[in-house]
Amino acid sequence: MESNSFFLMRNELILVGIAMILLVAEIFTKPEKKNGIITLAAVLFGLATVANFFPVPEGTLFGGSFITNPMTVFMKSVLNIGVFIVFLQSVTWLRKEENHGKISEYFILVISTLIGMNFMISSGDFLMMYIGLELATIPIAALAAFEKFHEKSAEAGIKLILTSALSSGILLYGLSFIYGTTGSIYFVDIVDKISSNPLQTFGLVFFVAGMAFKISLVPFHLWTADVYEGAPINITAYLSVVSKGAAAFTFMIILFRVFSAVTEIWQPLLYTLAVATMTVGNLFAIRQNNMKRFLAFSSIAQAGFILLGIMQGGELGMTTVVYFMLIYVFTNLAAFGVVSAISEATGKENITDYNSLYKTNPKLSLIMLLAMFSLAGIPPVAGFFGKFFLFTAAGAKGYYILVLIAVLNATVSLYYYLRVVKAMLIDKSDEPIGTFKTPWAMRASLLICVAGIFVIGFASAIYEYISSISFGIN
Amino acid sequence: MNILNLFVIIPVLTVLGIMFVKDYKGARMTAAIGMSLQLVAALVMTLMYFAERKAGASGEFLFYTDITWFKTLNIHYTVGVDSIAVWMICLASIVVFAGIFASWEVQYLSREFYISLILLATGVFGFFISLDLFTMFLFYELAVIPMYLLIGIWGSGPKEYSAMKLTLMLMGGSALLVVGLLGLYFNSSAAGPVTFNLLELSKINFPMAMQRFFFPFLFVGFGILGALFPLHTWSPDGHSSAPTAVSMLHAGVLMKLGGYGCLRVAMFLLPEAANEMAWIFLILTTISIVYGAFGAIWQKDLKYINAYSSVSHCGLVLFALLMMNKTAINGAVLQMISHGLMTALFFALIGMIYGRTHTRNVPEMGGLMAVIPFLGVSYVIAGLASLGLPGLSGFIAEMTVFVGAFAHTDTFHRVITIIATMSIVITAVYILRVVGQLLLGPLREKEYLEFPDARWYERLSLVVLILPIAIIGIYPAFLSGTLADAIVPIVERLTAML
Amino acid sequence: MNYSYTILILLIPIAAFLFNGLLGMKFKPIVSGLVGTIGLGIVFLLSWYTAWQYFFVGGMVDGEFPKIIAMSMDWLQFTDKLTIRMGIMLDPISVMMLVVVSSVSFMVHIYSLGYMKGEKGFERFYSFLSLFSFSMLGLVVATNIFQMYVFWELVGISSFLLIGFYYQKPSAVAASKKAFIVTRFADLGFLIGILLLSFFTQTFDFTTLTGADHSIFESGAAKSFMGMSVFTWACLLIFMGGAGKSAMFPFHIWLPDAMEGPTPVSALIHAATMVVAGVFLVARMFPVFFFQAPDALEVIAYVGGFTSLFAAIIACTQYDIKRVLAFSTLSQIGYMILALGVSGYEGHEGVGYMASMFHLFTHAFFKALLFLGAGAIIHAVHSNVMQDMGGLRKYMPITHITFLIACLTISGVPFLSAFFSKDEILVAAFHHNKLLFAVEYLVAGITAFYMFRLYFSIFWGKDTQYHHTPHEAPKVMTIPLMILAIGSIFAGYVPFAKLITADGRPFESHIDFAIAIPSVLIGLVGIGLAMLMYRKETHIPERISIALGGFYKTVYNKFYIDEIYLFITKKIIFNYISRPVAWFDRHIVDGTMNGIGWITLTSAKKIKGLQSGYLPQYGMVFALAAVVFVLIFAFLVR
Amino acid sequence: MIEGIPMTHVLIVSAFMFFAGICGFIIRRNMITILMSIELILNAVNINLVVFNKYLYPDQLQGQFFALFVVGIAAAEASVAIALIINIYRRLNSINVEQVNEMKY
Repeated sequence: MESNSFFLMRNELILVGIAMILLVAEIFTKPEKKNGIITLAAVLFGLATVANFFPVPEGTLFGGSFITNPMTVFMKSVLNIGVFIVFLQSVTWLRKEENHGKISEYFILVISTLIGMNFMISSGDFLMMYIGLELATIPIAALAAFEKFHEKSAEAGIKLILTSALSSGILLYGLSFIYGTTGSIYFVDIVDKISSNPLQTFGLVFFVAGMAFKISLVPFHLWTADVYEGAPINITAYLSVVSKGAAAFTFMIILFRVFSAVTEIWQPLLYTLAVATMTVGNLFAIRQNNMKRFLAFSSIAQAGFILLGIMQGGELGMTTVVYFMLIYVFTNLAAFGVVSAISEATGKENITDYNSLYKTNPKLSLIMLLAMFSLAGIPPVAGFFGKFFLFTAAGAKGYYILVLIAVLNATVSLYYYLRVVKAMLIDKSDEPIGTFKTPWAMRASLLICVAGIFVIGFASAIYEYISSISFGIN
Repeated sequence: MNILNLFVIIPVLTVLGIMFVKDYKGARMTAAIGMSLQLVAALVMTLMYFAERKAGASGEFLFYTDITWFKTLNIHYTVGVDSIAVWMICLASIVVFAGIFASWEVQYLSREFYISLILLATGVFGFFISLDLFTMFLFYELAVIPMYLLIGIWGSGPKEYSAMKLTLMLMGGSALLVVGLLGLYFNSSAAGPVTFNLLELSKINFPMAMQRFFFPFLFVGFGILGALFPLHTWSPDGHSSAPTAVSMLHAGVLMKLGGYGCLRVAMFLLPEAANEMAWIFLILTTISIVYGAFGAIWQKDLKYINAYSSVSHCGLVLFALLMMNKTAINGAVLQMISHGLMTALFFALIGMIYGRTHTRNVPEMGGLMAVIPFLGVSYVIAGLASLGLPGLSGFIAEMTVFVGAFAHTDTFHRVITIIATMSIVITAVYILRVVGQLLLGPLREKEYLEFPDARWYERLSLVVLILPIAIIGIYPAFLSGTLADAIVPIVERLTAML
Repeated sequence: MNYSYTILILLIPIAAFLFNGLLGMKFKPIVSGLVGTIGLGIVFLLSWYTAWQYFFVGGMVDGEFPKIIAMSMDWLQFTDKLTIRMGIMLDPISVMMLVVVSSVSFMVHIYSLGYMKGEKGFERFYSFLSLFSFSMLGLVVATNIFQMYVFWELVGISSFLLIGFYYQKPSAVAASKKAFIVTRFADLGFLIGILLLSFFTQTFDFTTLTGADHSIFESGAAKSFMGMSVFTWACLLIFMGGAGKSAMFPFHIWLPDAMEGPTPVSALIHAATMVVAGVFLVARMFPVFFFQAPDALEVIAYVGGFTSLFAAIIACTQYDIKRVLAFSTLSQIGYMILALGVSGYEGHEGVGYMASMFHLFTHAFFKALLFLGAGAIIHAVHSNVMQDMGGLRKYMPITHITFLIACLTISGVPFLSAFFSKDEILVAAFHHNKLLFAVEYLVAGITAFYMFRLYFSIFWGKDTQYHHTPHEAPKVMTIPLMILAIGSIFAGYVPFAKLITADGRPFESHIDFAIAIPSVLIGLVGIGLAMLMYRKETHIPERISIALGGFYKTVYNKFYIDEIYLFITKKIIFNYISRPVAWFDRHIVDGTMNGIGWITLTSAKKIKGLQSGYLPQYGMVFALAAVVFVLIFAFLVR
Repeated sequence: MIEGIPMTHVLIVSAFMFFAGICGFIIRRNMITILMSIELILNAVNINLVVFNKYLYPDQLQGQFFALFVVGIAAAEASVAIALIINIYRRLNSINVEQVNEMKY
């Protein structure tokens, strides 16, 4: 195949390139100059993010194991944006003394996981998918244990690596049966051979379980809270937005592409998972006091909503899911940004520490307020649109009861999102968090997030674009 | 440029304006100016509307504008008003205007206060003007959420609890609504693009099974906001904890969203199911009418008394709607407006009295009439309006409702109507009880003598509310005569299949 | 004949009300007093002029007095057919009522200038008076039943305001509340009655309802509910409203307490005008009652008869002079109601109707006179309990004379006004129902007795020592007394049978001496007894009361009706309905809502074990879930 | 390939390995052992892939390649895991998984 067709994997190549550059830079910069790497990485990555918005021809590589189409490109852009924001938010944290030696590791690891995710998304066969998956998982374990002198961080790392290994084992076991029954690992070949015989169902369910682990759907979610709590905040943000998003996209694409023949099996399966995920996620989130853990469970609940879109199985479903993820990136990162800003400045991470935050840091708490409302799906912020369209997708399938359950869950979730609002605006505190100045990078990231939260909802053009490039089951 | 857009634009601009002022003086001034403009716009719009009607403008909704928003989902920004909406908008702008002045003294986080208040107003106005169910729902939720902050931050008593309860219950209501709306949306056309547009939906005859399934969702969903028994309990706590202006707005306007929605969406779009299930909800509303009134008798807290009487009066609104004839629905609309005005007046007065006595517990007060005659007299007027004294709006509304409700020939409707009429006596009981204990009788405390009577802004907000009450009461024709163009199509659709 | 000027009769008082209510406190009190009085003076003249025009200039059209709609405007349209109109209807009774109301009201206005002098809230008093006059006049000229209801309520509220005029006096507040709520409850019946009637006849207008064409009633005539025809129900319910305003048993309880109001108010509202609204209502609807609901008419007759006896008995035992008068009012209104109940329609059959109106007319004068006189006395003695009085005839001669005239009149002494009217009533009763006749005959005697009990113990009896000697009331108060005295002497010579009859056609009426003489005699007996017992200070009353023992006590406590009401309201409604409702709402309904929240939170606590933080358990859950799902979806679901 | 061994037997073996691995993960307390049982699972997978390939689709090699990749990745995984375990050991002086539950609920 001619060389310029590598252009199809533009984003991946660019990312690899950045990783390399950083590696080299790491070697040739003096220890006291390391902070420069942060800027370098941020700038390079920003460029990459922008670059990926340029259109790409459709096509496949490596005999169909790598697929590129506008949708995958857009999904990658969504992830890029998320990662870029995360980078901006992690500047202060990286400048700390204890991380000084590990700056470039951080970037390289994150970028390599991102590469893995990109491959997952554009994968055309299960092998590519699996490699991407692992590439997207293993470095994260290292990242989770990044602050290796903190017990919690270490614990998070070990929990993540072991459980993910287990999950990938189970997933593989399922895939082995898919292969055995269909005789191929290529999506295009498998799709015709899929029927609802027990062995394939077995494979399907194990596959779903493995992906559910990544998206952290109940009951495969147990690692989530611990890892989120233990890992450094920015890693948590990365996990909860980017890695979850990538997994969701892949999951959706494969369900649509490969298992389109057996919707009558995986739709009820997802139905069950969705109900369980939303309910359990909410019930756990209600009780949390640690902000990170709280957001972990809230993100679990959100994952449950995503399933509503996936289940629809058509263009509408994909559109709503991608749209929701896009909004979710901005919203959730806004929340995490505030948390990390406060945590960097004061080391406080509990909801009760936020009491009367509005007095001292009105701007931060307003951003938090917006994020919370957007997560809860309150107009006029974008979250409302995202959620409502997901419900629409489910409604299109006639799952009205599911929609009812979902919306009631949304009401419950409103309860704990409002708890945060209450803490910041209503509750009085004896020693409130003092007024502090957030560094420029954090401001920039938060600004982007707020802009996103406000704009995406009203700008129907975005939605229209997504729906124009999205595809459903045949 | 469609005048209706003003009702969204003005509040938004006001909010932006408030963001850039320094102190509470600037904030309240900005808010006052904005809402005065709003009031003017509302009156102008009303005049224009009836001018066009007189000029022979046909079509259910005037000032109709339709802008495509989400093309693939066929979601539009569609606005238009009929006479009900027009009057509702007038009501809303009057109450908001009065509310701003009633909360003139708010200084703690005043900018935030006015911003959330006006956001709430935005939601209300948007709800009344929009004809696309999606935007309608958007504005509906927009109206509900600021309540949490307003009650939670500036409220009194167990404010966090009440605010949370109110928000969650109303959101639970909107949960039902989502299901109902989606049901309408996806059943709106077997082939071709589905739609949220009220007008197009109102042309469709939905299959009976679908109606049976979705009508309860829609009716109860809106009914919660209309304080439908037994889902009314957010109302007493919410109102009693809310700051003055918020109780005014909420009882005066927001609760009307419920009735309006029930009429405009639930009943209008799903007529057969409405006819079929009316009896269930009629029983419920009858209960809330009498039950609310009895509940009010026992209360000691002024706001609780009023909250329960609101339950009773709003129950009457739904009750009248479900009677499904021209007169009754006419009465329902009148009742919405009249109750909106007088309950706002009540809450304004309660706030002002509370500001002086620092208690809302009736037995702890007495003889206030002697020291604050203006407030006292206004309170008596409000009370008389609410017990249906001729010459004030309440009488007009209630009589229309009863006459309309009585036009049903079967015993069931007769009996519940008579039960409902009982409420006017019970109302008299608790109103006079309060007036007697609170205002009349010997002066209870010495320090009452220092109380100042109503200040100018207080007088303004009271007069703004009293005037329409009196005008409607003295010359009702100008209001009740103009609703036909909105009600006739609804009634025709409701009675088409009978 | 153009009567459009009659609109002024309504406009002037309401204007006075608005002026005094909004601007009154800006001026000196006397200003508002004069505004009100002069306004009412004009109304007074207009009313008499109208009466003159109507009866003697306009006169009869083909043998009967026409119902003239002087003006009418649509006010509120319910349906195509049912519309409330605000208008003025002139027919014999409404014109007669115009005269009565405006005259008494005018007198009271003048009188109050003296009586209320220096009172706090003078202008408020006058604005309320004007409001009342407006509502009452509007009531009597109502063209349709709903307009009547509207003004009916307004009358009620102005009575409420006036009773509670001394709003810092708890007893006054309580009384006003009681009055309003009791009448309000009765009005509920009125309203439902209107709804019933209007639904079946599809009209509110009196002209249609009472017209000769009875076809409108056909739709409902067949229908019956619990054995009574719809219209019987409607009429009874409407009468319930009337009974409430006219304080018929069992709604009488508010009237005695209403005496907490200033005395002129009692004279105006609770003697002459408002309390006869019930009578007026029945008279107004008389054809409907007579043709559609004769059994309702029967009920009315008995209610009237019973009330008059009942009230008369209580009156004998009261010591508060205003209460005595109040009870006498009850019993006199009982007379009128009864007269209507026993009346026929055609020609001399309708004598009851005529008599009732006649008595209403005369009663207005002498009862107003009595109250105003009582007012003068209270003004002088600063007490309204008999025991504090006695021998006042020396101090206040004019009051004495006028009061005596009034007492004689009410006792039916020949050639004073009430003699004629009462005689007619007795005649009507006699021809209709002997039992009721006997009752009324007895009541005539009792009336004479308690009135003179009152008279003697005030003006004669013991010579009380007053710490400051009572003085005669000022001119402004005595002049109305005299005018009313003249009225109550000569009102009887108005030829009512020629003017105001059931079917609007005059008939010959003549004193029936067979009934008149005995009634006069029993009246004289009553007077004699009273003179015996109270002329000088004696111990007869005590002995009698002791002799009667329990009965006396019961009567003195007004047969404990109030207590029964109190029991019903306080105990039943408050404790056994309202309180449980409140409790239910807080604990059951609200409890459920909170319960849902509680369940959510506790379940959240319960399931926290799932997240044990213990790695193998995570793995187990993971694997088990996967396997279970496989089992379900590979083997169950298909 | 060995003659006479039906595919099902091999599959049963791999299934046993798989569930052994699962049980090991659940029962064992020593992290290294847990890691080993994961390896067990992965090897079960490998057997599956290879067997399927060999018995059913002898004319292609997808399964075997897949197996190779799995082996490789398993190695990477193991290395990272062990590094983390060592890290844990430094913190807690123990690699007993029961001690690693500071974060819960």
